[in-house]
Amino acid sequence: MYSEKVMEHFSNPRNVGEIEDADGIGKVGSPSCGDTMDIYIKVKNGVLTDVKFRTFGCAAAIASSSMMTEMAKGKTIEEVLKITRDDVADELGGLPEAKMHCSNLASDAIRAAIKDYLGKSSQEEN
Amino acid sequence: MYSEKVMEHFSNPRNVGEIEDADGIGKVGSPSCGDTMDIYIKVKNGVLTDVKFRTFGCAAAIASSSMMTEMAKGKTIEEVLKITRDDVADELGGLPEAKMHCSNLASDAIRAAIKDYLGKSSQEEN
Amino acid sequence: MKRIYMDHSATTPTDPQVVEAMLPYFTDKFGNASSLHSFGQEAAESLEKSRQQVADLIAAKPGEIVFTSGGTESDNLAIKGIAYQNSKRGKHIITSTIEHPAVLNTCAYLEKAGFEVTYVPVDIDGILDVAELENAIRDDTILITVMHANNEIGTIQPISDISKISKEKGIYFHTDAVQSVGKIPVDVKELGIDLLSISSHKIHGPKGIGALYIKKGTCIQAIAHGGEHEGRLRAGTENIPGIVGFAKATTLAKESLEVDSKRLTELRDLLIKKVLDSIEYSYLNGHPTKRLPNNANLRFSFVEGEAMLLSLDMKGIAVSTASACSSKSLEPSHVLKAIGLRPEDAYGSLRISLGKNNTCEEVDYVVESLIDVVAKLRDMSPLV
Amino acid sequence: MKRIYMDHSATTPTDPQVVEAMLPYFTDKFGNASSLHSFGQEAAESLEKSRQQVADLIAAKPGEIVFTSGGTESDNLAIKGIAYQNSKRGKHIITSTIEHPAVLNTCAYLEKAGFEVTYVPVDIDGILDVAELENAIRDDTILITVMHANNEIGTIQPISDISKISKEKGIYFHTDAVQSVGKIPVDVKELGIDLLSISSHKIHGPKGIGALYIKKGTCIQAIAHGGEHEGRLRAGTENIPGIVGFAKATTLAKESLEVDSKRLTELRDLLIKKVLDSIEYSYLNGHPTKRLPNNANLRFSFVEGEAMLLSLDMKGIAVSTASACSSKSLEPSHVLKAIGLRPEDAYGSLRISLGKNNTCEEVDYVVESLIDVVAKLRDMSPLV
Ligand SMILES: Cc1ncc(COP(=O)(O)O)c(C=O)c1O
Ligand SMILES: Cc1ncc(COP(=O)(O)O)c(C=O)c1O
Repeated sequence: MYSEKVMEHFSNPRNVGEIEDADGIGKVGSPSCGDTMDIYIKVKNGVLTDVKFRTFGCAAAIASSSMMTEMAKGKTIEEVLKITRDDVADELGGLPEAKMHCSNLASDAIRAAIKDYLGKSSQEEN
Repeated sequence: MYSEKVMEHFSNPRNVGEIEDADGIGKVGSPSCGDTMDIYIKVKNGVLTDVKFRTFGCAAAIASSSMMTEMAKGKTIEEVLKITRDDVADELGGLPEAKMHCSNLASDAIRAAIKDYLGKSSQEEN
Repeated sequence: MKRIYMDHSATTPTDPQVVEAMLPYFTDKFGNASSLHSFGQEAAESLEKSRQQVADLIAAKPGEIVFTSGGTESDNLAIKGIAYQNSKRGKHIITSTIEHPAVLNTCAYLEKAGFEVTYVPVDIDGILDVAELENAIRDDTILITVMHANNEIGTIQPISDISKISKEKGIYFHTDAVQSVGKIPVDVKELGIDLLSISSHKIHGPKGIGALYIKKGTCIQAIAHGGEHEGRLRAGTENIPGIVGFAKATTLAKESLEVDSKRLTELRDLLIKKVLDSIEYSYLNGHPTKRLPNNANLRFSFVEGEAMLLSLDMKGIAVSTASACSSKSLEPSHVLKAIGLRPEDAYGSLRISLGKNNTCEEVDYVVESLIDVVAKLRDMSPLV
Repeated sequence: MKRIYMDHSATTPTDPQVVEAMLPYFTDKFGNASSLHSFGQEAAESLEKSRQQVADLIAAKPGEIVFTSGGTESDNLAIKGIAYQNSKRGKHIITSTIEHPAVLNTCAYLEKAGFEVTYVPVDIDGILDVAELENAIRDDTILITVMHANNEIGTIQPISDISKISKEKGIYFHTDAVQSVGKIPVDVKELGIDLLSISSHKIHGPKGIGALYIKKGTCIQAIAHGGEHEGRLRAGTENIPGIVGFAKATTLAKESLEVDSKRLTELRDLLIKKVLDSIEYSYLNGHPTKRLPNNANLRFSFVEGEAMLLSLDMKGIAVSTASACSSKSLEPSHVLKAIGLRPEDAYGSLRISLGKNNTCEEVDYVVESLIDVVAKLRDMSPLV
């Protein structure tokens, strides 16, 4: 059902956990829908120096979170914002049609984290 | 499907043939219904001294004819007329429901032959 | 006593290679194809591989194959599935007078449910009158269902001519190919078919499994409701051993089709010639050449079919009267009636259907036995 | 890696003795049971002997058993067959909210066809509210269909209470006993049932075969049309190898039912106890004692079922989330919703269904693995 890449990321997920002093946090999904994702980012000079996640959800949701953190880490905010919803699924070697929303969720989560960071930093600037 | 007795009479039918100078002939059924039976009888002092048949039909029809001739041979007309439609089937160890009409046909045929004989002999008497 | 089986239109022995292919799926790879764990995924893979194999035999795409429990269910699904789904467009169906009961009785059921059915007649050889079929088409005709090859007399219908008409008029065309698939080439694209029924046990596969080819884009609805199996068109846990066996049978049939059909045609013609030559008042029913390679339907005046069948059975030879399905009925065959036989001639007919394991020696023995049996029964017959 | 199968509610491995019993019917005794010759009569005899065996398991008469292609078809035949045949008396059907999709989707189909269906709720343990069922009965109610044991949570329904009511009111009562037959005693006379569905592959028989018990005198019509098989209630060449295998499985199940159910109950309780004792925030779904001997449906807070299932699969353990049938659906289980679970709790449930070959050691390994898997997933979960 799942690609090898999905299974690999699911069984050895990268970047699991929280960042205590995160610069941005994105929380998407809802437990009653079967998946929720929290993504934490650390930003330095516009670059995501650290990315971590916690996910409640199926194998696709966990693998998408893991893949997203890997794709985002070390990239600039601009670069990360260019990552589309499908890119995560593509990097995972595809997802079953019914599971594409997991890929979307991961992309939504990182955007939410960046938005959170930008909101905070603009406040700080003020 | 058929009892052993049916199969035995079907494969070794008794009294097959015509009686050239028959005293009575009974012809029942019709080829277009799938079976027709001719029964020939020889009568002496009210006793059926010989009975023969020709049948076009299924195994049950042939076995019923054969059994009927055996049952009738050597019996008086009165005794033969007492043989009911079901008696032939019973003697054969039963017939499938759908084939009971074959047993009926045999009983009808011998009655027709006796009627033919009685008609002829009453003519002769006149 | 050696037993000779010549009733391959009723059913066939499962090929030992087919049994071999099925065996692991009973005890080892026994998963439910809907299960997400490895047992289930193993089953799901075999299912899709099998679908490809079955599709290959008729030049279809795997997504166009729905597995069913056999030819009867395939016919029911095709006809009812199309009828119910398209009833707003119309409620008229066209079929032939010589279809298998799986088609005829489904049509009869739909008639009770408010559909109208036209039964197009056939000629003396059992070939459908295409002009009559064309005349029967109305604005509310939604389905034409005409069998590819007849199960009793083996006559092959002009399927391409019919499909051309149905395509022109935008009417769905279903063909019951239970007897033809695996015996003569069947290419759904070339023949222009929308739906086609297959049964595994007629081609040396296991019983209880079959398929319906449904051309992509066809509007059809399920007739069995439950889980989401077979593209939601056929609910029920997939019979993986059966499906794998069926698929193996299709692959074997495809490989040997050319050789087998040539050999069987020769054997059939030999049988027919010997019988007609050696038994007076014997005749061939059905078309002499437009017929299945393995079918010889023979008629013997003055004698009755069941009596011949059972007499041959006592000599170890298995043949049939009309079809196995109607063996319990006392009515003369509707097919033989439809080609214009008088009842007594219909009653005097035998179907001998050859299989890949039958030999020339067997044919000789069957002919000898037939000579015997017919003579003995004619001796007893008042009609001679 | 050793693989441990604990998904016996989805399907079971075919017993080697069953395969053994089937084998001759593929290649040697391969006749069509409708054929009059010896090949056919041999098949017909096996068919009737098998019918007796299946009848014996549920204390029915052989004439009351109709063979089908599986549990789904049995449910379809029972419900549609009764509904259509008795529609003049009424068009109201009563069922429960926790039926298998084969029942629920058949009911939904009938709703579209003009029937009305009342879905009676269940309590927190999954047990039907008999008073509500009684209240739901109307003058035009023709059928009550309530499953014997649930396929997800294993809860056993008060079938005798329901059948008493249905008898009083003169309403037909069907029960889907696919999960209970062969696992707990089922006596159709004692339970007072009119129609009962069985599936072979759930009791170590082959896939693609099942039966419907139809009490003598029940007014029902066929849903598949064709030849005159199975008392005209189910057309299609009989799947003799499948039927013989199914019959063998029923005989084996009958022989070992008492021993197996005792052993499985112990194993199940051991499993449940160990899990609940060793994993925090874990719970049992369904009734603690009124449940199938082999079913443990467990709930783990903060983690999702598919993730657990696949993690266990990587350790060689096969279990399921809800049922195999709904594995493709993303909706939380309708059964777990019906017993009042919040969606996130329904998503965190696993069904572990034991089989006669499972051992204590396997249970230990599964518990250890579950501890691991749940811990690892909770580590990742934002809900903890
Ligand atoms: C032409 C035809 N259609 C349909 C069927 C039914 O197929 P099955 O026996 O697989 O239900 C048969 C054989 O019985 C057949 O010969
Ligand atoms: C309760 C119940 N009913 C019906 C079915 C359907 O049976 P089958 O898979 O034989 O079609 C199943 C299993 O899938 C079941 O668990």
